[in-house]
Amino acid sequence: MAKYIIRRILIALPTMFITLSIIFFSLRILPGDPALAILGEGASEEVLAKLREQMGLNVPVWQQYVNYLAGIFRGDFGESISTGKPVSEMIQSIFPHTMRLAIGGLIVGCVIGIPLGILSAIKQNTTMDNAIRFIAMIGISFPPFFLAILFMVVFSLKIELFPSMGAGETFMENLYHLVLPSLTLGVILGAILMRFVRSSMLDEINQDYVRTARSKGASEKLVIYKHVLRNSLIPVITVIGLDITALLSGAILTETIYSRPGLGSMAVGAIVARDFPTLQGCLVLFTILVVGVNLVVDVSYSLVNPKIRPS
Amino acid sequence: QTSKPAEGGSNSVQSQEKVLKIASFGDFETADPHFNTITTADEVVRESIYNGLVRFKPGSTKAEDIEADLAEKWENNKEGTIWTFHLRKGVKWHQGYGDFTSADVKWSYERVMNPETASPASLHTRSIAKIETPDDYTVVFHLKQADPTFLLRLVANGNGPGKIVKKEAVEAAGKDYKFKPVGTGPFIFKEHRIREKVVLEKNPDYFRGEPKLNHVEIYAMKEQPTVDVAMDKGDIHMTIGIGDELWMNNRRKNKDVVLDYSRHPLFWFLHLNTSMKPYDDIRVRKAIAHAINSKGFVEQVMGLDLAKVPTSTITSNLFGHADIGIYEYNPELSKKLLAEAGYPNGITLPQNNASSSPTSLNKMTWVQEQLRTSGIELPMTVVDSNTNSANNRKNLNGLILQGFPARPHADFLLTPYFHGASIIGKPTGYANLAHYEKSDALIDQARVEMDPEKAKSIYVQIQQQIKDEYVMVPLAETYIPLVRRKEVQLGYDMTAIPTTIYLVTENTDLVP
Amino acid sequence: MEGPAVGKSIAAIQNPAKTSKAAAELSTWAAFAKNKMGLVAFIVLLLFIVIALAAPLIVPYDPLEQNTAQRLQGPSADHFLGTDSYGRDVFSRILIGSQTSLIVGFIGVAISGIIGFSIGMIAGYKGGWIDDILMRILESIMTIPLILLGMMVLVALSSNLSTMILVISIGLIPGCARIARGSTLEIKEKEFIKATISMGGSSFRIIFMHILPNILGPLLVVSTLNMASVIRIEASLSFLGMGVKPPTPTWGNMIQEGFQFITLSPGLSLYPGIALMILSIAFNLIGDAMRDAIDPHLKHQRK
Amino acid sequence: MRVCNRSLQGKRASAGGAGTWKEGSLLAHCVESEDLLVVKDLRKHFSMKGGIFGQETDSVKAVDGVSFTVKKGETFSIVGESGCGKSTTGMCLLRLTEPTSGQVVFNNINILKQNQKALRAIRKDMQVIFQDPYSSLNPKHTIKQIVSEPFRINRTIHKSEIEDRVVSLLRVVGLRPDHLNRFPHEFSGGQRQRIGIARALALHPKLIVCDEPVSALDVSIQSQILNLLEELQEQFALTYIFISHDLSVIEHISDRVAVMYLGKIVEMGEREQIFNNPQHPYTKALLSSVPLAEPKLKSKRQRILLSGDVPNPRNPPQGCHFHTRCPIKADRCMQEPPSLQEVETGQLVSCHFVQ
Amino acid sequence: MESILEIRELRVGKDHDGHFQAILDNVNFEVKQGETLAIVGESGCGKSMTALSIMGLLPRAIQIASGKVIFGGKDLAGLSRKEIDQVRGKDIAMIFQEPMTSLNPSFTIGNQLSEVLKIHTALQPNERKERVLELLSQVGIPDPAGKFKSYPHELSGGMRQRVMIAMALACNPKMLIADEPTTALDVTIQAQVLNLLSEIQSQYQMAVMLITHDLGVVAETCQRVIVMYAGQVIEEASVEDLFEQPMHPYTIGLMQSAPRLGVAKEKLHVIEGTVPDIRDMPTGCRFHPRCESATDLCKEKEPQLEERGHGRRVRCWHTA
Ligand SMILES: Nc1ncnc2c1ncn2[C@@H]1O[C@H](COP(=O)(O)OP(=O)(O)OP(=O)(O)O)[C@@H](O)[C@H]1O
Ligand SMILES: Nc1ncnc2c1ncn2[C@@H]1O[C@H](COP(=O)(O)OP(=O)(O)OP(=O)(O)O)[C@@H](O)[C@H]1O
Ligand SMILES: [Mg+2]
Ligand SMILES: [Mg+2]
Repeated sequence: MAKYIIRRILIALPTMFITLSIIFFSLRILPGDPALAILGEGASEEVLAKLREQMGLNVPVWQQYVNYLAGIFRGDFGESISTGKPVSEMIQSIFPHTMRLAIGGLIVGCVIGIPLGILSAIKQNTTMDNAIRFIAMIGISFPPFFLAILFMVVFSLKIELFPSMGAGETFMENLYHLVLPSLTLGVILGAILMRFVRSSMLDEINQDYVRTARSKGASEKLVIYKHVLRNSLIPVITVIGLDITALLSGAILTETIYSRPGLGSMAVGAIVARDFPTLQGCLVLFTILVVGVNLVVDVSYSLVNPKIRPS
Repeated sequence: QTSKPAEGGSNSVQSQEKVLKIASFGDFETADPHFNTITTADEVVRESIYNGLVRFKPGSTKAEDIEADLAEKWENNKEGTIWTFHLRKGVKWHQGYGDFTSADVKWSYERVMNPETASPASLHTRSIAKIETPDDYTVVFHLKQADPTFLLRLVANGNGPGKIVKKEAVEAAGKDYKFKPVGTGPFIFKEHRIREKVVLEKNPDYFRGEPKLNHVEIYAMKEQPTVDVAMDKGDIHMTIGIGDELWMNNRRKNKDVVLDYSRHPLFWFLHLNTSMKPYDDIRVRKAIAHAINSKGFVEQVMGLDLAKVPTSTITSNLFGHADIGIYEYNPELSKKLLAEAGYPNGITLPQNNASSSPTSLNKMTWVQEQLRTSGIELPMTVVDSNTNSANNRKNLNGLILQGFPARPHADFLLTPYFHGASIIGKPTGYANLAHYEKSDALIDQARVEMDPEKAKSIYVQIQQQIKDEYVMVPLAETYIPLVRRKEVQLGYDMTAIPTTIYLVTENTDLVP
Repeated sequence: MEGPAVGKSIAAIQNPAKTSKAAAELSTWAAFAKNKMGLVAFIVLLLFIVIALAAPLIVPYDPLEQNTAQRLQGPSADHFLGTDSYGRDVFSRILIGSQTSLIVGFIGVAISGIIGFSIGMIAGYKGGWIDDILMRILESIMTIPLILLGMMVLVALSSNLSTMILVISIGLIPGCARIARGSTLEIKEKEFIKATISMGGSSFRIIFMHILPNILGPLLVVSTLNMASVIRIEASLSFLGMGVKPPTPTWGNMIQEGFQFITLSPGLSLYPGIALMILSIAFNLIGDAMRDAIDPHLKHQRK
Repeated sequence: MRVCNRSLQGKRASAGGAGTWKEGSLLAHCVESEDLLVVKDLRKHFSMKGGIFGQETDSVKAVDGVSFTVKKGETFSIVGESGCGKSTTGMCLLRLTEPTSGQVVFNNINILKQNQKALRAIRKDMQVIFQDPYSSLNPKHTIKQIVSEPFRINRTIHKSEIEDRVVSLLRVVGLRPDHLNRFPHEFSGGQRQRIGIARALALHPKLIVCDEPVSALDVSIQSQILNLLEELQEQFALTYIFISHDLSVIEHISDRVAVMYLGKIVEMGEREQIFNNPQHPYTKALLSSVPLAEPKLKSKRQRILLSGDVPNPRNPPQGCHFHTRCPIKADRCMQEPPSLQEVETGQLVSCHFVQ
Repeated sequence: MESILEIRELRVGKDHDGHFQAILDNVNFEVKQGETLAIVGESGCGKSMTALSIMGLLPRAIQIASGKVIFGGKDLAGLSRKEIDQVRGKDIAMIFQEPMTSLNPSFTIGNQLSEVLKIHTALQPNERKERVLELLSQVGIPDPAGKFKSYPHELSGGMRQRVMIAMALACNPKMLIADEPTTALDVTIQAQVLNLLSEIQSQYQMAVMLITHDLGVVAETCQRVIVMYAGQVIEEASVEDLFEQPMHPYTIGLMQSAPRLGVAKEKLHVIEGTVPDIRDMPTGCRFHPRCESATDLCKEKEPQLEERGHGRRVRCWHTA
């Protein structure tokens, strides 16, 4: 098992490396000037030149690249240009917010998507199934930001049920503030999951082993909940893994609209401010997150799926 | 010591803990007063933490309303080259940094003047020759030449070198100073949570008396509707508004909310880049100028509460302003001029950038449409504001929207925007994107003229000169709409403020 | 070779099933048409395409014309869906906005499809290190959230229609390649591929004459579903202020502009949003219907 | 074109040059024009990537040192249980799978040494018919496209002639020309197999590798195809390598037979030798396992039931691969792999006990 | 001998655009206690459908239109799901063709075997385990305790088929239906499994219905044969009778077209044409388009399955 995980990590390394390089070089082609971003338009050329020099933007690019990679290796993403704080520190303080949002969205998505998917598959071709599928269809068609706006208008503006901003102080408040943003992400994820669970269930229902189970005299309940469900949920893990990037993309917009602190809004801010180190930090973290989640997904997939369980 | 959760409604203020919550568009960036930004969060922090020698009386931005701050009184010699300030005694620095003395003033100004610091405020300290501290409570500034605007430059509010910092604190914090500010003001910097909020705590030893608020919290927000909603619910107490009549009318409907205007105008104008084709042709510039109906924009879009039609090529509240009128809106003339310039079928201007920030994008969209109806196509690429600035600096744009909040003296606008030394690309380059240099001599002359009347007459000439050259098109003078919940008592009369957000003073209070 | 058929052993072949090529295609279409939702969606899409093509002719107002005297008006007889904050007619702008969505959608999907599918097929068919390298690179692109990648590229190259299409295409290429690769791996093992190799057929021939026609179905489905994604991504980027250049109205820009006034005049954001949703749903429904029509396995389940 | 009457006897006589195999005389044999194909020590190892760095940790020795000769006009069969390497051998002959090592000499040309271009020319002479009539035809192509593809790739004839050729090929395999524009899914399994045969015949090959061409078919259809194959062999002087796991089919069609077990040939000889006088214990067991459609023989027949499964080819047993299931194994079998020895003229056996 | 299962006038089919397509048409036969009955026929003739109708396991789209499946006095076709669950696995057990996919990949062998016992008996978990281990060793699986914890993919095809057999035997069923249990296996393994099946059959004295298309398997393992063609039973006989003297032309053709080991033959017999499609059944005798001795009568009128003495039945106009 350990060998499998190590191999899996080693496979992930080139991906990481390529991604990090893409990040670095695509950032270098951004126009705009971090110094200008800091000082604003009302700064003289002299002052700007001085600041650029102070920020070490005059080292050759390849050297910056080497420093960058070496930095990442040490867990050091440099200092933010706009705040001057170590990027790792900033990320540390902000990461939990995004994590909460992602987990919240994931939970909502699973809670909505999996049971509805099962229900829809069991009641295949009934009115209930059609209704659920139609709703899911609408769900996957929503751009996340538009859903966020709608939720805000409805649950925050019209009926003042949930806050429209911020993250809250205490744990309960955190949860309270998390409701709308995670619903936004969760509903969309839920719709995706629902469709997947449904088709996966239907696939499995037609498998030979289900016939075997029935031939044993197993009741329909046992057939569905023991035999079919387990096998249809195994691939769902992979879907969740694949959707993690989508979830993070959605988080960027959701965080922006709900004025939540988070990696996404920080990255967007960093793009605008040409804060390369911060943006690099955020992207590197995203990469690690995505690669890491996929790693975990692969490993857990191999754990729950005895067929490919590595010896 | 964290704030209470917002309960919604107006009873969010508890009797013991008074927490004022301010919404800021964008996160807090720096509390170093010598690196100015106009993010709401930064402004609130700077204005509440620091003092200067002199300040505008809260609620005003008139030159007459300059009042003592850390200086008790001051005088200057007749030539206007030596300025002596007598300091207030017994002022304490935050966080146990001891008493405030003249050495702090000297060190502060020298910090700005030092090119190593690279402070943009150094523009305002160029005339200083040397600073002397005869004793702990006296500071003497020796100027290289007469400067009638010297006192205005020192005013502590808004952008400028005026805020006094503590040497030991700056040195101790090093690079981190922007998050570890130490001042003498009514509030003390407590904490910053990235992308979430900044928390300020009252300074019980403030020399003007103990502040009434316990805490000030500034939240980083992104979208206007979110802030509106939060304000309606009482989660936010004050913020900056949208310069749009419809929005303001809507806000007025909510009785819990008070709408104020800071009548310190922001001057919006278009710079026409004369170094670029076809803007080098004055007939094209004229055609552009006459195609734009500033009046319609001001009256119908901004609303007269909020904006007024400019009356000259500089802002109306500036010393030196004269009502010389702006270009007439005349599309026919405009077309004729184009034909004269060799474009009988209209002209397509070169690709132009526009900043994606809503306040400038909506103006540029309007300009684009105005030009289109007169046969001038303005192809526009929307870029983020940073790219836009960078491209401006690289002289890539022909038609540039400028928005300028000036201290009340013509020189604050003319030198950076219309003086040849400020042309982009020069080492001293600033914001002269028009590449205009015809008025350099006059601007230099007026800057040192101690006689107000003489100075005024020179400024009239300059305004006319600029107008005749068609290097800029005035669009509007807008006030800043500000909103607060009615339980917020500002503690001063609000007519104009030098910042883009309310000042929070020791007298500001929350009264349910 | 002519003359009588070989030997007695050659059976008199029965008439095979009566279907011919056209009939086979017809049956897929019939299966598609049976899916009522799919059919409705298809009609809706056609409607949108017609609207987009005819938009300049049918708009009641010049979508760019600002009428500052009539700002933020609600729906009325004059302005079917009201006016925006510049006094422009929202309905006209939505009609014109459909052009951008469809153009970005079709071209974006076409580019990403052509590149992505080719990469996927080549990687899948060739295997080995080519596969490894291509897939690693695409995986890396996939790792970066598309919205951020999009913003970076848009900031770098300035936001206009072609950059927008470029960005979205880049973002979709990995997904396209993955699907094509997966399907290719499946088809590659089929014996008719080996048969072609045994005749000396080139890789090019195998990929484009044998593999492509066989995976066209799933690729078409993916492309249709991608259309829906592209439209959503375009709107999302526009919403973040990285949109297509003004004055061209796009739904994303309209939603963003309207968002400022959401409390005042929610329609400003909602109407373009709803148009966006309908188009996106239409594409998704068509994609689903196509999948059902193409995938015989699912066809069975449908009775 | 005239249909000849089959004369199996005659064919057998001409092909059955007994005792052509001598140890180490393989290359000498190449020169003998009668040998169309000489395979020497063919190996194919599929590597299993399993190490931390994805390196090869394990390999499936799918084909592990197979040698045989095929003479012009004969049917050489390979029989064995699933996974023993029959198909892999077949595919290696055509280089549809790249062999790990060995020699495949076809028409005096070592196929494994040719570059792609030369290979193309050779491939015209070697064709293949597959087991699965469903996956061997491209479902998106019409019959015409499928059968004319060999011409279009090799450009042996002018474009205008293609259609005529396709029609006559279809006639040869018993399909009607009006089937030209139909798609494979409109045909039954047997018809599809005929289409596959037509395609294989297109370029007038000398050798056809038939990889289980009838395994997927019903008995009644199977007999149609077997008869067709035999007729075509007569007509076009074809040489077949016929792969199957069905001993009755093999017995019916073959001239010579090789029995494979775990990647190696364990016994090889004339059809009569293998079926009437099997020497290797595995061959014996295999033959006795075939259920006979003779209820009367049921009680008389002496069955050798092998115990256990075929070992995993990833991890084949030491010594003689068969020893784990062999009813007559001895200690020696567990250590020493036996070699293929001629026990009778033309019959070679790889067993320590049959020498 | 008592008959244990009787199938009467069974018609099974699916609805195709409003009209009924029969997959099984008037299938009639019985299975006697303790015998091994073979059902042979070419692919698609309805062998599996017959078995699945008995078990009530027909695919969704396919239903029993009429007819009875009488087992132990009850008509299985009319039972509710609950009632038939009592019968399945307990009184009638079934094993399938594909050992690779017939076991649930996610559960251990032990778990899946115990499940039958859990459903039908009141045994305690440890008793169940004991019984399962006993069953495993009975079907000749080496190291039952080890295999108890294995997952299906860890076993070879032959082993899996043994597991399926063990599962079928778990509750001592009165009848076992085996649908092509060895088709996917190699000859040597097939011999083992068939051997196991007949051992078990004689030990348990249960009735076995063995579906196959291999006449050799029939000859070696069964006592009675039903030959099916295009959804109908066309001939029924004891194995000896059938091989001695097949009556239906199809049966005759079938026997002659298969190459037989040891029977040297110049040329194979051929039944021309292909099996008819259910959407397009010939009128009259369903075999007539392929029959060498077909007459006009065969084209026009459908023959019935008629008794021919000795328990033989044939569906043909021309065999006396
Ligand atoms: N591409 C491959 N990668 C890895 N192993 C393979 C590959 N192809 C075949 N093998 C292995 O090689 C061995 C021989 O396979 P081959 O297909 O030649 O057997 P076969 O005798 O044709 O069997 P069958 O009767 O099932 O067709 C098997 O163990 C198989 O698992
Ligand atoms: N799920 C299904 N839906 C519709 N028709 C089916 C289905 N399964 C089988 N059939 C049809 O029913 C008929 C009988 O099939 P059945 O599976 O009983 O044949 P079989 O005799 O078992 O053949 P084989 O030897 O191939 O297993 C066939 O014509 C087939 O096309
Ligand atoms: Mg094979
Ligand atoms: Mg069957």
